[in-house]
Amino acid sequence: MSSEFSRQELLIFTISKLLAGVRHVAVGASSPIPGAGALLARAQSPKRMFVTVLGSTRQNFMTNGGVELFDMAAQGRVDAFFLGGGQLDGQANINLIGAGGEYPQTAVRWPGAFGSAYLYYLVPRVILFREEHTRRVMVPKVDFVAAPGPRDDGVYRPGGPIGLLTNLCWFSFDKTARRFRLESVHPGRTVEEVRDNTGFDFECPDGVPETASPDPATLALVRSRIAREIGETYPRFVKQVFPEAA
Amino acid sequence: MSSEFSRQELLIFTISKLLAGVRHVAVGASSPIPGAGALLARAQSPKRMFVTVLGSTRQNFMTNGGVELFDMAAQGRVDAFFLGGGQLDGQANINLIGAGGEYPQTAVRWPGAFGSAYLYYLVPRVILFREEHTRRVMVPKVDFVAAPGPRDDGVYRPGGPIGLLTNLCWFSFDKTARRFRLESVHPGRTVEEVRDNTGFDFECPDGVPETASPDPATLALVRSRIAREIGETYPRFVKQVFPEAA
Amino acid sequence: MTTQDWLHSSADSLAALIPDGAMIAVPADYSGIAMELTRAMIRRGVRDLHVVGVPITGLQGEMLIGAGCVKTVETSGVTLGEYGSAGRFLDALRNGRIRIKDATCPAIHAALQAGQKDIPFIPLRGIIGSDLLANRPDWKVVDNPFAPSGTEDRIVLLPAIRPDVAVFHAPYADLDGNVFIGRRRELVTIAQAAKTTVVTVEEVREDLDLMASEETAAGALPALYVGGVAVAPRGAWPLNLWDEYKVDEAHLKYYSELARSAEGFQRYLGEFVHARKAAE
Amino acid sequence: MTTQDWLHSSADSLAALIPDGAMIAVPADYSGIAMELTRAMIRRGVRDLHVVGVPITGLQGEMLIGAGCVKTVETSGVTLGEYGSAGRFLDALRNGRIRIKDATCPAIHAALQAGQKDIPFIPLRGIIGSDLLANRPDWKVVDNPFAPSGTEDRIVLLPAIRPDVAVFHAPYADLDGNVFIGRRRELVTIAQAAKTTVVTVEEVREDLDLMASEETAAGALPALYVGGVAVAPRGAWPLNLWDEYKVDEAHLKYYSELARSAEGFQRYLGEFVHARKAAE
Repeated sequence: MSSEFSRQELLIFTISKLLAGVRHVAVGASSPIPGAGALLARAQSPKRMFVTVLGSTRQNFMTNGGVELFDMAAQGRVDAFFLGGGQLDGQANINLIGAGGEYPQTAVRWPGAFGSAYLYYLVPRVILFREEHTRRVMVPKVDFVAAPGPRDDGVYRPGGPIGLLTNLCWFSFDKTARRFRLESVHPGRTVEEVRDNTGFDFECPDGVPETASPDPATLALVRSRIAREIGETYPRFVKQVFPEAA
Repeated sequence: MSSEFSRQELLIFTISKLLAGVRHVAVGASSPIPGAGALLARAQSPKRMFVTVLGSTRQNFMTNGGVELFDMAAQGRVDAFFLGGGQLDGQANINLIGAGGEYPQTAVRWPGAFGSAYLYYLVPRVILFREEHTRRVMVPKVDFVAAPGPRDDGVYRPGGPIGLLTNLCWFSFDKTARRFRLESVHPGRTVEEVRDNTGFDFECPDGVPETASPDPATLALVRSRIAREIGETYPRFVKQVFPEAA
Repeated sequence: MTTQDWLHSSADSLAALIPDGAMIAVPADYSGIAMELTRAMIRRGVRDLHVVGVPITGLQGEMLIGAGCVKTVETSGVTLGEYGSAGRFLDALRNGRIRIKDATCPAIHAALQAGQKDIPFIPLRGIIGSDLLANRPDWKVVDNPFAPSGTEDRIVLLPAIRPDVAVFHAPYADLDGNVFIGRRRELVTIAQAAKTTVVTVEEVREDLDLMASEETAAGALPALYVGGVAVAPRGAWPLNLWDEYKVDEAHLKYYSELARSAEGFQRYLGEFVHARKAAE
Repeated sequence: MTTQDWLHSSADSLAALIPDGAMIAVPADYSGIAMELTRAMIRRGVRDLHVVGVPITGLQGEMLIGAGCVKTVETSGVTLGEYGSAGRFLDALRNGRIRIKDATCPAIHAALQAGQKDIPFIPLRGIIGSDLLANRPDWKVVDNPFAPSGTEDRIVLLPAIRPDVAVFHAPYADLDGNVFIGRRRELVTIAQAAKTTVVTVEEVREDLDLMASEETAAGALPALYVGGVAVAPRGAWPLNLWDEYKVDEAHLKYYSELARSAEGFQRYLGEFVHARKAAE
């Protein structure tokens, strides 16, 4: 990886590009990098763009209580959202509940499904985001399907994943073939590294390009205004990643 | 009728007594007399009592929009409400839609059903209130059932009418027998007058008492504080009925 | 700050956002009626509207019906309150020029809440046994699948209402296009249930950010839902705007007088709508 | 003015309004948590609670579970956020001491909205295909009766949630017992869905009538819904109250450290709950 920008800055930049053209993006709890990416996309959007950062007071225009995000998603007013999971598999099933043992007494237990079992169906541009890219996380088959990937089951599903962003790479997801495709590998990372650390099968074209790097103007914007904006909700994150802005 | 109080004052007083023990009474649109009766009941209640006058800003504590009254009724938080109609029949069916001809092109058309087809089922103490007591209004069978009286049809119905108050008298309603019973005749009115002007059959015991008259202290209260409170919503009513308070 | 692309120059410009055949949701007369916009809609000659009164409609629905803009009215009541009969509504209904979908207030609210959640239907108590139901083939009666086994519990399911446009008048918008709606939360419901919302306001407060405090945000409809705003001073006239200004009683009496006949109503339109006569 | 019979002298007095076995609805940590009241509930030794996290729970649910007050937790998540694992929740779950009803946020919200309307159920999109459904026998899948004929459209029906008590902390109540809830409208939903509501506030403002203006009424929960209020200064501590005061980060780290073991948690209770140690 280039020393000119950090791992987090690359992810923020990549996310902002995945949000191009979006009118409204919402970002869930404990998501400083998606939040910063969304705020960067808004800062660079030629048209009016709305960002909801859950947990924020300033970067959150909702006034109808906790249900509003979900109602908005159903109304078609949330264009993009981020989901992750303790486990993700090659069919884009995600597990936010637990692994090993017998539910509910699983060997490992995560906080819970949150809005995943709903937003995953309804938001047209769900970006799967999980920094840790290991075989522990990227499994052949999740132990518990908190939210299923796209399926041919007749269920109302105008939304779904467009891909998966990790510390190593960006995969797109083909909803018809129900398969991830390696689109780019981050600077300093290799296809082999991705393969070694992924427990599921994915499409791997010849000559995977490198993930685009942020230009200096964008980096300057991220380190000043975006760091300030996301710092309201995630002061500890900003202290760590943008010590000069904090 | 005694010259010491008006017809309206007797009705306001009678209503206030019908509301004894109620925690929350709501009053619908175009209902100055029920509104004044509710405010009088509150003024004389030994315990905290809530009054909602639809259309009022001050005598209305709702903050969740137009749906709140109906949600409150379902929650069991509206103890009493008033309904009327262009026609009422002996089974306590009420018609707020129209009469004569074929629906929807009825010969006479009234504004509409409002909340009747819901609140009539859910509010435990519905007081039917209609000043005009004639055979035009009190009919053998309503032409259109906007809201049905209590029936043995298995429909969820914790609420229903307790009786009917008119310019002539007060009928109670027996939900099991599904029949009105003449309980009292207003001062200056007679049982014969009631019978002549009622198109439906009702139970008529021997020796129907006279409707109780308001005492001087209550009358004073009605003419001062209550007239002032209801005047916010119904200034024209107060100008007519309480010219000194207006 | 972004540009104020949501701000239109006039109610007439906003009226262009309401296409022929649109389903529009409008509040009851006490909740803030966009009357200047209504006059603009009549001027523009909008046709075949489906008007949803939330939960009732008054002068607005009556005038749109009288002017031939309405195909269907879905409401729990049409009334001018103490100012007399809704003459043009009664005439159109009697002569079969409009279709009426008679409802009950909580059914309108609940169906719009279903629209707000984009769920296809919502159950509601009451209604069974009312002749309304017989005239609403779009309402279904089902057995409550959650009733204790062995018991029967019939309940009505209402299909969701998702209007094309929500239309109302409010005291003010802020610099970002957030609209103050106070405690009139049916305005939030119709704005969310509708595909878009057009609003007239008394003023745009360039110095105000409704989202800046918990106190002011509580009464704000977020700009995200709003497709267009225009300033229309005294834009609810001759109706009241909440407690901001009162009903013009004399004018409403004059209206209901004229609206008794088709000719009188045409005269009214000439005087107060097509002439673009200013409020007051 | 009526007497302030709704005003209790302390959180401990309010805690007596929450009986053993009650279903309580509590907001997420960011929405105003009645932590002093939670400590009072633990002091009083409440048992067999059914805690509904709206839509998730954090320190409050975790502490009630650790103290043995909880039989069932119904939630879309239990988390202390960046302050570490919810140690007592994880331990109780692993050892089968609590029953969990795993949900997804919009299902909790929708089921409470059904409770608010007292309709027996409400449909919701999504969920089908999630293993949550297999573990929620109380959720039913039906065919949407409004789907165009010839098409199949399965949808989940959720039974309404009607809690016994809604419990939260807010900045202030007014002289009549109306509670300022700002834009946190899930607090209105739980207050209406519940049979009663108990609230702790930073202060009672004897000079304020929230209903006096459209602006202040917009953020008010009417007193009608509120069964009891007590003043608890910094009553959300160690959590934040909206933007009024911040999370006590050091304390939460200390808690999550101690809560790793049953012994550590008991020590924490001794230091901060049974000792009635003041906030800060």
